[in-house]
Amino acid sequence: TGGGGSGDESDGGGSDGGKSTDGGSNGELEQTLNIFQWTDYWPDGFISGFEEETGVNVSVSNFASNEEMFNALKAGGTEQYDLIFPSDYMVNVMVDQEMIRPLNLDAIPNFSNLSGRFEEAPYDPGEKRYSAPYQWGTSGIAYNENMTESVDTSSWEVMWNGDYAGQMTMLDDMRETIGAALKHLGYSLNTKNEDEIREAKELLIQQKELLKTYDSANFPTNLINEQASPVHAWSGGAFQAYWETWKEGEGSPIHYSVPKEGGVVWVDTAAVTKEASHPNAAHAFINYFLDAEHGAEITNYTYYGSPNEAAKEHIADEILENESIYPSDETMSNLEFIQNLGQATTVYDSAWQEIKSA
Amino acid sequence: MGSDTNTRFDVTRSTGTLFGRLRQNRWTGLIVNLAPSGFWLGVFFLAPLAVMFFYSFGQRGAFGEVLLGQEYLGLQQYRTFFVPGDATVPEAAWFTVAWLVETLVPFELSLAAQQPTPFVRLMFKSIGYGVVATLVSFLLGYPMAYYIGRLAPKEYQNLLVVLVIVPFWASFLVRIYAIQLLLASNSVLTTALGVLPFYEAGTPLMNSRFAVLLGLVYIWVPFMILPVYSSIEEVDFELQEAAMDLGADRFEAFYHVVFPLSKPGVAAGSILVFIPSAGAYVIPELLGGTDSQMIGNFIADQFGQAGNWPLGAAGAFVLMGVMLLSIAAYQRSGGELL
Amino acid sequence: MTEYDIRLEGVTKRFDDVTAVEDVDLTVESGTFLTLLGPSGCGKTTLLRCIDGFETPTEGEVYIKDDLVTRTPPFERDTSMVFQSYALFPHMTVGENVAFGLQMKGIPGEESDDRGGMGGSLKRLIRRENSSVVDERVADMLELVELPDTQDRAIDELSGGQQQRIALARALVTEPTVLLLDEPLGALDLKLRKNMQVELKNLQEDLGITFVYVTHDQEEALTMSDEIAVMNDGEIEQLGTATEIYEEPATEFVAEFIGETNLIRGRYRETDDGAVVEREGREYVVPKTAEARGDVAFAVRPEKVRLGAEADGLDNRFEATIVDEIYKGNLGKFVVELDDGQELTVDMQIRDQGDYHQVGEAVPVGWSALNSVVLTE
Amino acid sequence: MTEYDIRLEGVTKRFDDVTAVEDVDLTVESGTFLTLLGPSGCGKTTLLRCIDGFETPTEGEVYIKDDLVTRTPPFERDTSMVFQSYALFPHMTVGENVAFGLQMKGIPGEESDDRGGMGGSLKRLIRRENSSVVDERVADMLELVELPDTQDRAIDELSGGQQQRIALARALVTEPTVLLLDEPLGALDLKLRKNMQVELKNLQEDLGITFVYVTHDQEEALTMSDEIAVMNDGEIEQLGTATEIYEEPATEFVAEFIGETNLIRGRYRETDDGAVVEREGREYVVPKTAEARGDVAFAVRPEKVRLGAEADGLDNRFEATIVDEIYKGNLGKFVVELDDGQELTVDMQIRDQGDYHQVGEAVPVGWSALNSVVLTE
Amino acid sequence: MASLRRVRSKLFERGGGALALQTVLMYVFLYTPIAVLVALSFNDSRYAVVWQGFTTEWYAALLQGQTVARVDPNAAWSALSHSIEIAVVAVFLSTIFGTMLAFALDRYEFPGKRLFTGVVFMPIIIPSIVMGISLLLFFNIVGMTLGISTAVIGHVAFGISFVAVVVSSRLRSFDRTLEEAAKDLGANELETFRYVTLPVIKPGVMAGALLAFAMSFDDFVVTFFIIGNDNTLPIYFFGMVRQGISPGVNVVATLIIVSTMVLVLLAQRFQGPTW
Ligand SMILES: Nc1ncnc2c1ncn2[C@@H]1O[C@H](COP(=O)(O)OP(=O)(O)OP(=O)(O)O)[C@@H](O)[C@H]1O
Ligand SMILES: Nc1ncnc2c1ncn2[C@@H]1O[C@H](COP(=O)(O)OP(=O)(O)OP(=O)(O)O)[C@@H](O)[C@H]1O
Ligand SMILES: NCCCCNCCCN
Ligand SMILES: [Mg+2]
Ligand SMILES: [Mg+2]
Repeated sequence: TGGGGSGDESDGGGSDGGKSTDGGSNGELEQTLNIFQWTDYWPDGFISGFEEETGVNVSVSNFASNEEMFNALKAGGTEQYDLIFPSDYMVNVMVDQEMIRPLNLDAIPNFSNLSGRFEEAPYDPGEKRYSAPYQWGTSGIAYNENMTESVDTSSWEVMWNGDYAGQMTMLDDMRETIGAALKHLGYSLNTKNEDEIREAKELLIQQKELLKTYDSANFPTNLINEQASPVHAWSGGAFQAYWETWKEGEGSPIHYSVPKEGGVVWVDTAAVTKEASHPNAAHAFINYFLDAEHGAEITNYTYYGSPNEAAKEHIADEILENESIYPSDETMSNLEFIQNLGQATTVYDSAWQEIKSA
Repeated sequence: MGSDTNTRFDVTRSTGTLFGRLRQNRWTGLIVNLAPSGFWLGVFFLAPLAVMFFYSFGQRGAFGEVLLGQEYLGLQQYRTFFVPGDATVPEAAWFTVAWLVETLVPFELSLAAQQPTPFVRLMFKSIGYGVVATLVSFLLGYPMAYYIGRLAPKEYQNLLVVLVIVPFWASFLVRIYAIQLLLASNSVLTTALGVLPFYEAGTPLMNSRFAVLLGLVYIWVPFMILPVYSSIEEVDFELQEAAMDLGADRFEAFYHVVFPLSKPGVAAGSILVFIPSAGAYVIPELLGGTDSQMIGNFIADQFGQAGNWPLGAAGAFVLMGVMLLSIAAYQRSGGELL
Repeated sequence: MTEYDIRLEGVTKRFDDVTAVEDVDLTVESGTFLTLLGPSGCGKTTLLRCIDGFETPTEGEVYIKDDLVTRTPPFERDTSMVFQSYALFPHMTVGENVAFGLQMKGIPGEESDDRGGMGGSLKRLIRRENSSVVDERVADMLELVELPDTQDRAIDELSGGQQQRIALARALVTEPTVLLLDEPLGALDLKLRKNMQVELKNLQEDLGITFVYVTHDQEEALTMSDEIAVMNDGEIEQLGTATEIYEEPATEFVAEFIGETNLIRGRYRETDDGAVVEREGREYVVPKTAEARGDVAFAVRPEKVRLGAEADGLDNRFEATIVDEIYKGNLGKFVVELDDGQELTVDMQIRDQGDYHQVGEAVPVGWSALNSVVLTE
Repeated sequence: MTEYDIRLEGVTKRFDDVTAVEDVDLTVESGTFLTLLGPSGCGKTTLLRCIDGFETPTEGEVYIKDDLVTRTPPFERDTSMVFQSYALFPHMTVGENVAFGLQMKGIPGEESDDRGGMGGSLKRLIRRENSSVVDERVADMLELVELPDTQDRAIDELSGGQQQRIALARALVTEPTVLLLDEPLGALDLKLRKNMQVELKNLQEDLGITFVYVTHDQEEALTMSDEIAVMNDGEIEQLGTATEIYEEPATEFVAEFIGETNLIRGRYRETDDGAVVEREGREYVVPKTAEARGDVAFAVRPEKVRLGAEADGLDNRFEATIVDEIYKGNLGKFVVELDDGQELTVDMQIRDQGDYHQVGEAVPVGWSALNSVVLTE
Repeated sequence: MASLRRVRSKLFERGGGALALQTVLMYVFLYTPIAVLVALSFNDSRYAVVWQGFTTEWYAALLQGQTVARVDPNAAWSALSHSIEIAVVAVFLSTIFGTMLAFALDRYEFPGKRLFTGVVFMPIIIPSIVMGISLLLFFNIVGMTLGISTAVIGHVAFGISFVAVVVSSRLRSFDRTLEEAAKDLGANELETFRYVTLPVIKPGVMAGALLAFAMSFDDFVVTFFIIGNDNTLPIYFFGMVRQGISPGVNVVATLIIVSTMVLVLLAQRFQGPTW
């Protein structure tokens, strides 16, 4: 299975270490490193590989949405964590809010492994780089045909289909889910038009009674266990479920695609917090995952796209060839990045609040 | 002070020394004993509540900043909480009352033009959860407590009580997780329940109001059983006999004597179940679906994803108000705290 | 037609390994004040509970009036119980406590003939209508126990003695055929207890109801009862009036349990003009007793023994020395040693100031044979 | 040098609004068994606590032997207390309970002269070394209270009476100058109580220690005490021996509180050969009493009144009728009504079987003036 | 005709059987989820809640320190050690402070006592979420870094209340004459406390401490808001549960539940009732 396979590779990664750290920096590595990461975003044993190689003691906490991460930092101070993994628009927000610091690219020699597309980043323009791309992917709809025959995922409409009442989930993520509704309505998911947002809100409130729950951490398991389908999903999560249930000759009952109206494309990145107390270890970690083999190891586990050009040779072919993971340019043109909307965020906030409370 | 240095350290004959006089002062013991807890509760309990209270008058910036300047302070969060859109306060009150009546009467009724805010509805929903969880716990717990306290063979009584307590000591989250396992589709339970005519085997019960209620009852029912048990056990058996002697049959003796006398236990149990149920956060988070979030989740959300601290603080104070009211009701009904 | 209120026939009650009551036959005539007297654990409460219906006898039958009630539940028996702990309902007012029985049984006299024959709710309806009747009866009852106008008081506002009265009122209001009282004064202090004894006795006489009264206090039994059943080990050892029990105890147990007594053991022997008990060469004159033979004991009460000049001329008269004395104000309690070492207790009422004996004093003692009893069991 | 163990000088104790003890002067000679007797709330416990040091008198001084101890804390006084509730330490064995006082005070006799002068830890060290001495003393003490070899028993394994003895042992082991006992037998049942009364009295006589004993049971007081202080409302009404208190009560309160009594009120008038009290035209002969004048009451005890022929020739003799009787086995209690309506209670010991009177019987009553007391207060 | 009531009474008497059955069902209700959890921890399936066969594979793997389906035993251990660390310190402080507090409330009358008593109760009765969040705001405003120490502070704040309530009830039934007896026998104030008062109320203090320990060890909500990036067992577990059912979680949950239940049963055995 996918999980097991990647675990083996991580041991390999650990054994030929050394090279990724000596690109070192102006500073000594600190003893410890506090990471704030999305749930389930690297293979079992990935951390121990880094720990063994560098002797740094890593502790990891998880979050399930950008907003959760952002507010946890706001509440507890950015010194709680050294290394965090905001998505695209959140990088922008956090730069604005002066919560993260520019990267010292000298300390990240593997930065050059990134493919050209990711060396530049619209959400992180400016002279200084604040973020190193980690994984990228899309948001769409996944289903398990064992649970719900064949589902027409060509339109977001399906998520409002009463036939699937009680078994659908939407991501527990403000921008993603309001975004999906906006897309369904034919609007931009970065709209600042309050009427459009209100319309989306109403649509989502209507949808609530059809949903099992809002969930962005559990949906892969739910797909596998046939507890939920169809679900609003991130590509990688869907494909984890896909490979988990894949059987020789039969294939997998899991399907994923992005509806024609379009969806989200996103990049999750790594950034070092403003008040990080272990910045050197944080940089070392970025360098570690940007290593070609380590990068591949991650993608082989998460089934999300890797921004790491050099990693490609180590990534399983079925991933590289999967159109849903590495979409065609045509599909890509339908997709939008979520953007930092500045003050307009509050409109989304209160809409989301009403949706959740309704 | 200590004019007689020889006796200064003689604790037992110390009337004249400073220490002695301190020791003799009737307030010294009080102050010494009270100081640490007083300090701790003052600084780490009351002060935080005060801070939160203060925050509840603030405003939120676009990215979750809390704006507490003079120009921002006001009742706007409470207004957001209680008053929908551009309605006036009396209107909001009317909407709330009307909505409550509409929801509570069994037939269709339409009284007010508008609904109260989602937050108000959420709050009442949470109270509803609390009330139902309390009722169910009572219905399930009372007969059991009665059995343990009055009917079970004396030598097993203690064991039976311990068996009620033991799960309480086992991790709360773990037990909620265990409930998740049970309620998942195709679990042991959902499969077994297929024998029921109206239920299709394997249909998940998770992420529903039912799941939340089950979780609440599962976790808190021991808090109903134990106080009821101890108050039933205290009822003098002779009272039941006296009632029967006076012509009450067994049922009447229970209804007129044993039950009224176990009421203090029922009241204590109810408050112990109601408060954590209505204020729940983890259980709806882990067992609930989109329709079964509670005020606790709302509050937590304001400090998590939603990042609206002032609104969260206001919500927390509203919830606290509900709790204090229910405790006042409890005390009014003769319950005692200490 | 019935002359008795209670009849027990061969009642035995066994719990697992204990026999609490053994083969008791007892007939209680209407209007009698019967006391069950005996040491702790002798089965008094169990016997009472057999009458009230809380226990079903293992063997034997219980009749109340002419009805066989052995298996009738307590709430259908025409008996009322007053509990030692009073068992007043703490959540009800005084008035509610007293009214309880009326409400449960229906108001006697009003609907006594269709007792139980009416549907519950209908009955309740009638009860409500009759609530003024109930109120009146409750008020009368409170008057009777000398606590008028206490209807609205809470139980815990009452003193022990007052609670006792309310318990009595509650039991009496249903006009039971028999009132059963299980050590009803046990929790009261001495003074109050004495007062309540008198009141209870008077009440019983006024009402003319049969009382079955349990106590282990012999003084109480002597003071109050028409008849006393002395129980021991589940059995009734003697049944009789206070005087019979005190003056003519049937067994050693009764003699020792009721009042104080001097027991002297020896060989019984009839003589020309009567009988004597011989002990260590000395002969004590005793009344001639049909069943007595061989080794017996005879009893003489401390107050029947005379000291000093008063002993002269009595058929038992001996030289003795005072070996101990206790001054009790109204009487002196003396322990005297006869010249053969036999010790006797003598109670001497101090009828004149200064009329007393000192330890060491030599003083003759004596008693009339008629004042002693030969015990054959 | 001292003849007294305790001396109270004008001790008054006020709590907020109540005066619990008022201006009490009292000297207790060494080796005396003194009983404080009085109704509930009269201040007995408070007075005892002033002696033991748990209360500091509002006014007045307390001396023990020759030391002024008014403000000395209890743990430095040479008194020991036996509590009504026993106050045995439930977490200690019997042995540990009894040893406690030794361990706290240091072993008397061993280090009595440097009491308090030694540092705490050093003191404790010595205690440990002397543990065999302690053990021995504890064993002796348990022997004394007739519970040998119970050292390792848990307190709750003991019956009430046994606990009482342990409490006594614990208090006595430190060899206090004075033993204070606050209703020590109050929680025991009647029989046990009587036995313990005797034992306590004997123990006190054997040890020769001063006992200050609190009770509200007059019989107990009469039986045990060398001296009785009758208290009322915080004051000592009378101090005297049992006989003095019973036969010569100083006040109405004392007369009524101790024993039963008949009180008759009237005008006191001296006559040629003595004195009389005049009431409704009738003259009762009473002893001539120096302080008496005007309206007085005189008391005559029920057992001092004679019925029937015995009344003949007494200086007070009247025609009367029996209006009530209570049979008590050893005595009959009669209520008689004199021809002028005055009621008297008469206790007649039943010295011969059948010697009794029935209600309604006309029977003369009489008593000797010497057996009555004129009360001037 | 009297039979109606007699039948009802008989029924009610027989009802004992029904109550016994209901009681049994309640125990089934209380223990079934736990039993299912334990059973599934031996389920030979990476995901399903459906029984696939018996295996001890997950135990073996986890006990060897391997990560099983996102469940990293090392992280669990560190969370456990944090939990214990916090609970031990919090219980130590709250037991001392809470006991002193109980004394003050039992022995003294002072102005505002009722109000103060109310405050003592508040941490027990206000919803955890309110307490957690207010502490978060407070730490935030005074600039304290969230971590183990802030968690301890919070736990002491509610621990004090639990201890005080339990010890108070013990003190209420404490017979003050025991103290007088001790003083009478020559013990000064300190000795009286040391040798008599404390030992007698010790069961209450122990029960309070135990309760405070359980509350601290099991607390999720308050801790969640004030511990920053450190994990306690409940928080770690919450993270696991949020990611769905998995054998790793089953095993960890089983270990937690079985070990606490065994500990509690042992404690019951040796110490008497712990509630
Ligand atoms: N329910 C019962 N189960 C077993 N044994 C019992 C029961 N009730 C009474 N006994 C036993 O029966 C015997 C008689 O008890 P009972 O209560 O009738 O005595 P009693 O004369 O009322 O004593 P007391 O004066 O102490 O009240 C005792 O040995 C008692 O232990
Ligand atoms: N600590 C106190 N505070 C206020 N009043 C008190 C206190 N102790 C005693 N009193 C009052 O002082 C009076 C005498 O009380 P005390 O306990 O000495 O009586 P007592 O003779 O021992 O009574 P009893 O026989 O009931 O024990 C009573 O009115 C009592 O209420
Ligand atoms: N399991 C980790 C999933 C991470 C997905 N990140 C998506 C960010 C979308 N805005
Ligand atoms: Mg009995
Ligand atoms: Mg007293």
